[in-house]
Amino acid sequence: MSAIAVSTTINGDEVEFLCQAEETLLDVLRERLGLTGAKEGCGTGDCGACSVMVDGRLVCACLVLGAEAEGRSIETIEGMANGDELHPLQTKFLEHAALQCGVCTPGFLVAAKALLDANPDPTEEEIRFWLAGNLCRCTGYDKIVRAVQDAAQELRGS
Amino acid sequence: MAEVNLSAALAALADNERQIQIEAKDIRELFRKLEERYPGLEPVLKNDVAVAIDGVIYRDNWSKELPDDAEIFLMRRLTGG
Amino acid sequence: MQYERPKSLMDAASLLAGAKGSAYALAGGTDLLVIMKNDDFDAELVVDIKSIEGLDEIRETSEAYTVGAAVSCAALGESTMLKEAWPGVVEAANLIGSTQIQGRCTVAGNLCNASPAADSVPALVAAGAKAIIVGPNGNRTIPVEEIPVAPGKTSLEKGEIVEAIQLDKRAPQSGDAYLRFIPRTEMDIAVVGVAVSLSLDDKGLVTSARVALGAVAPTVLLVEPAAEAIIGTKLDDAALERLADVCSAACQPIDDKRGTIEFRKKVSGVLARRAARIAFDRAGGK
Amino acid sequence: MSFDAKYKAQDYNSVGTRPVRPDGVDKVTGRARYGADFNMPGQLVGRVLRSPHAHARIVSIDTSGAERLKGVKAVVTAADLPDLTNGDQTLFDILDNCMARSKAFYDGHAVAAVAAVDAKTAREALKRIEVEYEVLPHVIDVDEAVKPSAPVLRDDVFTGGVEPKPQTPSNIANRSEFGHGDVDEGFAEADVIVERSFRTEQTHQGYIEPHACVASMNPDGTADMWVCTQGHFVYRQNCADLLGLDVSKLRVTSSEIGGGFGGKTHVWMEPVALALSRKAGRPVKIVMSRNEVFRASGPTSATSIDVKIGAKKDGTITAAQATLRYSCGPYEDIWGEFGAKTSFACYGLKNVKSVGYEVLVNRPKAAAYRAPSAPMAAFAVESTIDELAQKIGLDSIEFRIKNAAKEGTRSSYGPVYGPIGIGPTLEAAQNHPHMKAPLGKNQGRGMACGFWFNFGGQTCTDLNIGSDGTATLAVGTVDVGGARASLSLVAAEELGIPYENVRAVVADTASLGYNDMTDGSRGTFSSSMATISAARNAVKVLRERAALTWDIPVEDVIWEDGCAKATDKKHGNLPPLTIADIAETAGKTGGPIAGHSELVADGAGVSFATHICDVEVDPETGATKILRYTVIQDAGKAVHPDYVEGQYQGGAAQGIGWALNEEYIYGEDGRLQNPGFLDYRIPVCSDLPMIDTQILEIPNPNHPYGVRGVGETSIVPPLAAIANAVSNAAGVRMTHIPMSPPRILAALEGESEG
Repeated sequence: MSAIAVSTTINGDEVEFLCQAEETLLDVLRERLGLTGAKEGCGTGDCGACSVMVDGRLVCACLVLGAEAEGRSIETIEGMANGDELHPLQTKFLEHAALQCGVCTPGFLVAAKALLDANPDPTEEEIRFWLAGNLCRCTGYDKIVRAVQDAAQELRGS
Repeated sequence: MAEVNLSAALAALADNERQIQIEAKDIRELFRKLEERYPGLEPVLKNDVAVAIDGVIYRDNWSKELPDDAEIFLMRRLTGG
Repeated sequence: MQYERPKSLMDAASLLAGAKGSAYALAGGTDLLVIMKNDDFDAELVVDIKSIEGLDEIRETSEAYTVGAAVSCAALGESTMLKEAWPGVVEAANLIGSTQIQGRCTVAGNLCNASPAADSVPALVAAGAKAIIVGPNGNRTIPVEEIPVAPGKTSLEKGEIVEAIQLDKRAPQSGDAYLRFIPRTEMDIAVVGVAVSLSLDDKGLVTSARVALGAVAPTVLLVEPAAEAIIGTKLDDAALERLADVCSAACQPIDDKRGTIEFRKKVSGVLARRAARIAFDRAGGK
Repeated sequence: MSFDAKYKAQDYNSVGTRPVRPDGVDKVTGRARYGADFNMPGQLVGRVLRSPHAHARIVSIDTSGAERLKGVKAVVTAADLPDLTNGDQTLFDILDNCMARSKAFYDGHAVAAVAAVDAKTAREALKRIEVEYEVLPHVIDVDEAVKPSAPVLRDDVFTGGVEPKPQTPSNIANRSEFGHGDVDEGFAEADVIVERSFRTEQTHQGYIEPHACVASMNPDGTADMWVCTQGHFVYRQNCADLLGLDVSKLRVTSSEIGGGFGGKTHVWMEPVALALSRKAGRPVKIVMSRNEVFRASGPTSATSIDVKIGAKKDGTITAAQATLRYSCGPYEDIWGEFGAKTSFACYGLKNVKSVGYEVLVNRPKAAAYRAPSAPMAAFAVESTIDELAQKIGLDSIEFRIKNAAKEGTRSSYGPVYGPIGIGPTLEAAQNHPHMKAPLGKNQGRGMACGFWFNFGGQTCTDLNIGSDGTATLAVGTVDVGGARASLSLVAAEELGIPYENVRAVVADTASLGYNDMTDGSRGTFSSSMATISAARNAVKVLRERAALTWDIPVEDVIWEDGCAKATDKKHGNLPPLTIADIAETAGKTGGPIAGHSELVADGAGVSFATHICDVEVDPETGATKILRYTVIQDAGKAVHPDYVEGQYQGGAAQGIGWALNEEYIYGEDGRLQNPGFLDYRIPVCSDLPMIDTQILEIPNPNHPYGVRGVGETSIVPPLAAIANAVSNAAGVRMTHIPMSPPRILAALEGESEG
């Protein structure tokens, strides 16, 4: 079976890669492009550790085929900071100790950014339900929710 | 003279004695004397036993001194998660 | 496995029709990619239908709305028009999986996956929704409840694709609602799902109703006696009790990892009562 | 060991503050490297073939089809992992679990493995391995397994701990007993007795990162491994023992670890990766799928527990007794013993007896899970205590305070307690506003206590002073939850330098002496003790170098605020030498400056917690919502309070999942029905409220700063606290965990529980 040639945009950069038909976007990011920030916690869309944005929609990269990336715009955790300037969500996750083992953190950050881009002033309940697809086994979510609330406030400039 | 208490499983290897009087200055000496008196204890004392001295559990420390009149308790070692 | 991304529905249909081995249409992929993980999975062809013009659109005509097969449930949830007309359908579609799943999954895919526990299907059935099907032998439009025939099996012929889901415009004083039971608050497959759609007359009496149950039988059930239990009433306590009893009796559930027979019977009645109440309120009932 | 670990009260500059963790930026930018994020040049993809049967004799394995497949570089079976365990049963059990020998004992048990050029080829290769099984009757349920009619898993296991020694093999691998006094006499004195039986289902640690490793073995017997583990030194020892390697020739590097909670404390597929690499002559990477994690790593025990407690009308407990049956999977372990030891540890009891049984079943080998075995025992005992308090008519906290253990109490597991924190956590709970908050319809409040031992163990640490006076700290305990931040604080405290000037790293097995793994809540307790010791050794060198620089006796040099200062007036007004000043000239004053420490960090001190929980139960569906949750626990001294709170909150959340929804569900065929995060339901963000914490600081006399381990105790009370809350909300006593909606609804309807 011949490989599929794909042209796409990742974190603003034009990227071309070859992949097999059955490879997922997560496989491509991690194994072919060296972008290992998205993690595979389940491979079935149940944990959110591989959260990325595809054309502005939050998705699990494990449930997207690599070939589907053709012509699309993909954003990953690696593109979240602007050079050495962290995104306010990243800063607040650090300040609130919103991570312990940290393996779920990239997925949470990508998902939380998608939330705040769409809804700058979410309630605690809205945050919790939006992030329900991101599993964390260490923190009990408390400090994560607080970090998102605090980042939202900072981003609103209040 | 220390009073050494054994858990039920360990007592089975020591002629079913639950309490033993032993003169020992540290854990190493305690183990040596126990082995002499109850050869059945030797394999478990090697790796499987922790010593509680006045309620504080020591797992690996032969040099730990046994205070006079200390309460000594031998139990199987712990692990955790 | 071969991956194709045709530009037209006819190309998609003929690709699928021409496949010798197993072939799958890929819309949201939130079910297909999960089964692809299975070591036993084997497919000759996957046809990605998302590049087909117009399939990602929600359209309005004078009589109906059509939801294209590639419209993600997240996009559906952003449609003010549909939220006003069919709030129960939209809330059911928005209960499928997580925010991430919402970004990909589609109601057409949810229907064609033919799971008895699919969240959007009871709401579509209660809404009287229709599936617009294209295929090598022409087009047809059928009620959505005729598509799933057994868990994982549909009535679609080889090469047939659901192009869109059609929802009729509503009479005034109508409302719908969907409730499901899951052990967590999110990220679960329905243990029981109940959808109610109803219309009221000027006096506030229920004139027509459709009640559908999910996850309590091999396919989603349209329970006609349940509708009869509330037609002609203002959803008084006696009517709601009758509705609950009828729904519990209509269930043919199994014991499995998600719930017991007894639990599913009892809770389908409870949810039917609660969903009917919400639909009634939405219809402006008092 | 000359280090004096005794607690001394002091004021702290760094300890107790909340700076950003040193590994934080890597983790929020996606740069941190976990088990599956590492690759070696030329590496192959390893996959494991697993038994589909719960219990089967392996008649034959034909690997020739796989070996003929193009791209397959090695296929291994048990024959490639010969038994080198030399009579060590524990090690043999690990080997047998890594690769089944004569029998497959559970659905998911490894029977063969392949290494191939890519994932697709490896997957195809697995299909071409032909295994002939003779399927045997299986037993999954812990109560069924102890019946005489049950299929016996092992013909070489005879119940230990009973006299006379049994002559026939049994699924009961061991019996252990703890306690003192005479329970029959005690029950005769009681005015009220409550006796109940409880069950808990098997749960998994549920770490988000699946097991992953890359192994590379060379023809000269040297080898390297990159792996996610709670203890790379333990993994090195296990792998070296199982593969016949020289321990020091195997270098193991621990990756960042995406959660462990006990599940990454010994090897699973890592020896298999090494065996594949040895055979293929290339590095091999194995990453478990989530399905494999559930089926073939080490969940905790399923249990069946009988409790009987009697008390006088004044609230004095006169006798307490428990019989605890814990499933172990196919291999003997000490889970029932832990249950028996911990069950009554919170209380001062005149007459107490607990008996634990290790029960073999056709489930995966049970592993430690955060305070292993204690949550189930606490569920049974704390539920019974609550019911007893209600029958006597006493407040549940009052009743516990009256019977709580204190300094001088003989514990139910044997030793007499030193200073302990159960009383203070109960008093804090009594005074907490949570206890007085109003409750609505269908709502109830519950509380419960929990105990865990904690321990210390072997620890080795290096502290190196850089030429600019900054410090690197190399530790050998894996950082599972922020330990590098805590240890940097400790190093900064001792050296008197800013936290930012310390960088802590986890060293590989070739770079540092042996360390026990991060378990038993020992990471920060033991490594902080070693860090203090290493830093004090470095300070000794720094003082010597200052003395040399000034040409004065070292006794006249003290260390204060990160500077060497001359004390005696005769040295005139020598300006202090900063650590940077001394470091800069180190090459001339004797070379690099470092402090080393190796010690056994004993004296961890037992730990107690009290939790309070409010729930609302939907009487029509049996659904339970957690409305409010409070954790009160003794930390000894909170080095980095954020991460102490994090441990409290995380343990509570895991306990909530266990209490309400998490369970292994098996089919009639003995196969696991829910090996995924969809149907193995760990709590999601919208399931939980904020989790309040209250840190008590009752110094541990055996640590220089008074630190106690904090990682595990927080998972002990939730099962019981929630069961008590549900009981108070719904009016039914729940005796089966998880309290899933069908179980609660069935109880409400007065049916027998499912």
